[in-house]
Amino acid sequence: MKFERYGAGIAKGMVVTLKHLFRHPVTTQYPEERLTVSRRTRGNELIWDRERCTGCATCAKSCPQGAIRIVTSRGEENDYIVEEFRVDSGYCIFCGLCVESCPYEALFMGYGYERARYRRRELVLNKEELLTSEKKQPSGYARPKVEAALPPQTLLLDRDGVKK
Amino acid sequence: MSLFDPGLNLSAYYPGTLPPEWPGGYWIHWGVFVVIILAFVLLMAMGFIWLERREVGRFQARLGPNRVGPFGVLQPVADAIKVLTKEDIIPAKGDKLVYWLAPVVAFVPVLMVFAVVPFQDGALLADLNIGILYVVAISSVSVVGVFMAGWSSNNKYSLLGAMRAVSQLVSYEIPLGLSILGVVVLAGSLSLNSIVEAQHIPFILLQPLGFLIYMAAAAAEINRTPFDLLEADSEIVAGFHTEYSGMKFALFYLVEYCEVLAVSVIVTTLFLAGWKGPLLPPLLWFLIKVFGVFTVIVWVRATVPRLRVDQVMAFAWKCLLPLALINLLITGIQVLVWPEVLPWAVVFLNLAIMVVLILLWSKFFKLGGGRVEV
Amino acid sequence: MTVALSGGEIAARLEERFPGSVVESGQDSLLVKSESLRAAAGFLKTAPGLEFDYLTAITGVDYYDYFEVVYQLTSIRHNHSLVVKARCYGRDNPALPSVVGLWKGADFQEREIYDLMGIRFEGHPNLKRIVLWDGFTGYPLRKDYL
Amino acid sequence: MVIKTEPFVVNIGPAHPSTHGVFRMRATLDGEVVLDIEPVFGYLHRGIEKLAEERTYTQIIPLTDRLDYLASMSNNLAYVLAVEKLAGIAVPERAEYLRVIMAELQRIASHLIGVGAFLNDCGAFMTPILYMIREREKILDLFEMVCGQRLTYNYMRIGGVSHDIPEEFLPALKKFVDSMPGFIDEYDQLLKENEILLARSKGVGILSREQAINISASGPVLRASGVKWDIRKVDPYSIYDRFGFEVPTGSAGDCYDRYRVRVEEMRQSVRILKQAVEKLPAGEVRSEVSHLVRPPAGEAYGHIEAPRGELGFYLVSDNSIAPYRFHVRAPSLLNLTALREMVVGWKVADVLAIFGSIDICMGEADR
Repeated sequence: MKFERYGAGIAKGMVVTLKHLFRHPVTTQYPEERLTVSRRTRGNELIWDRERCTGCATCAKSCPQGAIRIVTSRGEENDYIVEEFRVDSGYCIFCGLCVESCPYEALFMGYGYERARYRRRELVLNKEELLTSEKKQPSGYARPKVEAALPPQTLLLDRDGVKK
Repeated sequence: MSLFDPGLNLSAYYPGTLPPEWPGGYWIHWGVFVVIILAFVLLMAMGFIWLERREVGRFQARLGPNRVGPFGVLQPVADAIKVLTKEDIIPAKGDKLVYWLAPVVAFVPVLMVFAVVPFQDGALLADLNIGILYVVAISSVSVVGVFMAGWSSNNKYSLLGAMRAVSQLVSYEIPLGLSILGVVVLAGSLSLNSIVEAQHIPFILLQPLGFLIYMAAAAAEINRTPFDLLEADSEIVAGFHTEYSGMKFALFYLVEYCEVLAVSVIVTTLFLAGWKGPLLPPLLWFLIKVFGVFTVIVWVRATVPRLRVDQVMAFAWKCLLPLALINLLITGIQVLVWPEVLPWAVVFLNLAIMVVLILLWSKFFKLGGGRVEV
Repeated sequence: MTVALSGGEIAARLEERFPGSVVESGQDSLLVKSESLRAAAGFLKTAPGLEFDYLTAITGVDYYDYFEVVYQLTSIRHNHSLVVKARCYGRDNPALPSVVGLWKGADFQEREIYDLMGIRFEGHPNLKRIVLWDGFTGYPLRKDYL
Repeated sequence: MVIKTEPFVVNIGPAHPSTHGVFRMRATLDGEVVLDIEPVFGYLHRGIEKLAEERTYTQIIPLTDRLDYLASMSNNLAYVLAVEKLAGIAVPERAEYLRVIMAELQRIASHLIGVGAFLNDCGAFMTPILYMIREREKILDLFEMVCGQRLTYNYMRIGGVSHDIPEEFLPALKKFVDSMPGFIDEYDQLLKENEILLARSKGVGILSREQAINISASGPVLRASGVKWDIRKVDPYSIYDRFGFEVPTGSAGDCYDRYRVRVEEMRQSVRILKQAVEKLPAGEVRSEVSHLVRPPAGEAYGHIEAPRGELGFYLVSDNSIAPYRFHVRAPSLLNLTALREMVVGWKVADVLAIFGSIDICMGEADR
């Protein structure tokens, strides 16, 4: 291999790096600066709607990991009463198949993403923990009505290429 | 009398030792400058660590460290605390004494280089009349430390790194020395202070080829891209200091940046007229130039890939060495034949010679071998 | 479009060359006798008009009674493909001839089938477990492995 | 004087900065020269083929995400194509276009990592890979917008795709497609003609045409050796026969050619994306297929041109809701067959460069 371009190739490359010195960096400084996630984000922790759920267990059947456990009993009007609805988030792979398959739109993916825990047992969510709360918002995954209400996602495409 | 008084020309009095009229004489001068050099080297090394990370960050379209202190300037301090409090591991089958000595052997010579560097006119620890020879001689001791580290770690990657280190550093000593000789011939002195004084125009203009050779050879000496084979992280993990941790690793890390500092300082002194410059005070000029040289080194690091070991060796022996010899020959002829020619004529002549030589070598020089039949 | 060659036609050509080598042939696949697999594969690789120079994939399937190894062959020159199958019986020590000598791409795939299915490929230069460790007992992809 | 030397064995990996995951090469070295190399697999073996036998056809789709985690969309696509072939399911027009858009975006994203990692292995201090990750990030943003995840998309469904695209997707995609060629030019300017890169990669790790075919190499590795073999062209799946694009090939089959082929493929992918965006029809994105697909007994082999090569799924059905046998033809694994032939005789530094130029993903090789 010869050194045949007299260093022109290296010089060209160095011009590119120099150009980047005057471009805006693309880094997001995470804890202070937060980007809006996608409206369909499959975030942590499922959200369960107590009123809509009929206890049919379609979600548990569609889960590839077997992370959802439902125990029901027969109610007075020949319906199911959900006695236990437990999701082990430690096994959850956030594929969203349960939310998609729910025929009554009673299950939502979470919108949040900061749900780290110190112990594995804290990842197991029971009926109360699955309900929506101030900190837990449903995401629009497979739920177009929720999706329409959420803010649009921030894209790197819109932020990049700005001259400093 | 201020320390950095420009009128204080020590070498004029008594080359190689101390000024007789100094209050307290020998020992005070000694003590003051040792403190200054230690402080200068350590502070600058930390500054370089911060600057390199910031600059590389910006070259790569990201921010670089910006958490500790304003603009992250205290990042090296935080790093130092982290590294010093880490567990100090010695490999079970390593050679413990050598393992322990290696960082010291690598670090001390680098520090010693600064003894002869003039921060401004006459402001230096010892104005040796063989200054540049001393620098070349001392700085090559570092490789012994590197080899000791690689050998004593009892790690195959370390050994590979150490073997690369020895072959590469020893080879690049030669073009390095020869490219310095051109400057020495022009200045007519080996003393660094005299070399600076002799630069009415910076020697980079009179010695463009010598400057390029020196930069390439020095980059190899201090294991900088594209010659960072010793610690090529994508090949041999971390080379000779794979096994090092804690304080010993910190020393190696410091050695790396002190070496860069040493090279920046020497380049500034030899080719960029050291502390000379209009308007601003000499010390400031000196620092500006040092940082400028360092930025170029970082810039190269951010851009180019790494050469292979045989290519590095071929580059030293087949490209840099002949070019350095030719450069020395041409400089010698110029000094002997036309000592009085206008400097600007020589500037353009030397630039033309450089371009011709580089073109010639690019045409005929083959970079390293290929596959070995096994 | 890669043409899937008809198993029947190829089977006729194979039968002509190596009588008794084909057990059955279907729409796009043919089943060869395990003893004559090596010869049949060599024929398929070099025979003019066929020239299956590219071995796309090898798979083993466990049918309890027998193991079926499926060779997906492709010819880059003619852009056609063929599925060749071979069966080996017995669960203790099933074996088939290796085709590594013909297609080097079979190397890792045969090792993988040996590793997970337990079929030995005779003539393979380096038949070791590939994804599991050497001391592993059992063959996980078999249907009776739990 | 003769100095007695002996070769020594170095384990490159499984924990090594440039083994792209957990791969181990047991290298026998004579000084810097590689005498022999033995790849050791299995550090990322999760038994996906066995797991798949226990899951319904729909539940396997998230599993395929975890094969080649740098190109999950392509895995999804290959798998659903195989199931559709097995069960004879038709896919709506719009879904086909969406699939092509996603697959091509994924090809660009994957090649960005492949090329960046290769340049990193050649010693470029993180700069090219960081530039390329910046562009990959934009693609991941688009994927996140469509399917809600950035790595394990689980987007394709048997008989279509899971969701239609949101309305802000197309403008963003158009913006990306318009800006991407400029960025590819910039990468080329950065290192394409760099003398050091040329010295490191030209003529290094040559894989001849015959060897490449014989070892079942596929994808850019095969094409760099001069074989014009792209499944999108030779066996068009989905609707690839409707798009105009070139198949870039190399001539020498060295590391540099593999790098160039990948960069050129990115340009071609942008071309396909442009056409697909223009032609994208309206309509349904998913045909009426139950979550519990029950294909007739039989077998099918569906393959696509994934970023790393021919990704094939071999399915055997016994007319139940789960496949009887699920086999992945992993391009990463087969391309690694070439490794030994390519590196013997080269230096240690070249091992990593050649390994990087194959561009593997261990999640797929080990499964």
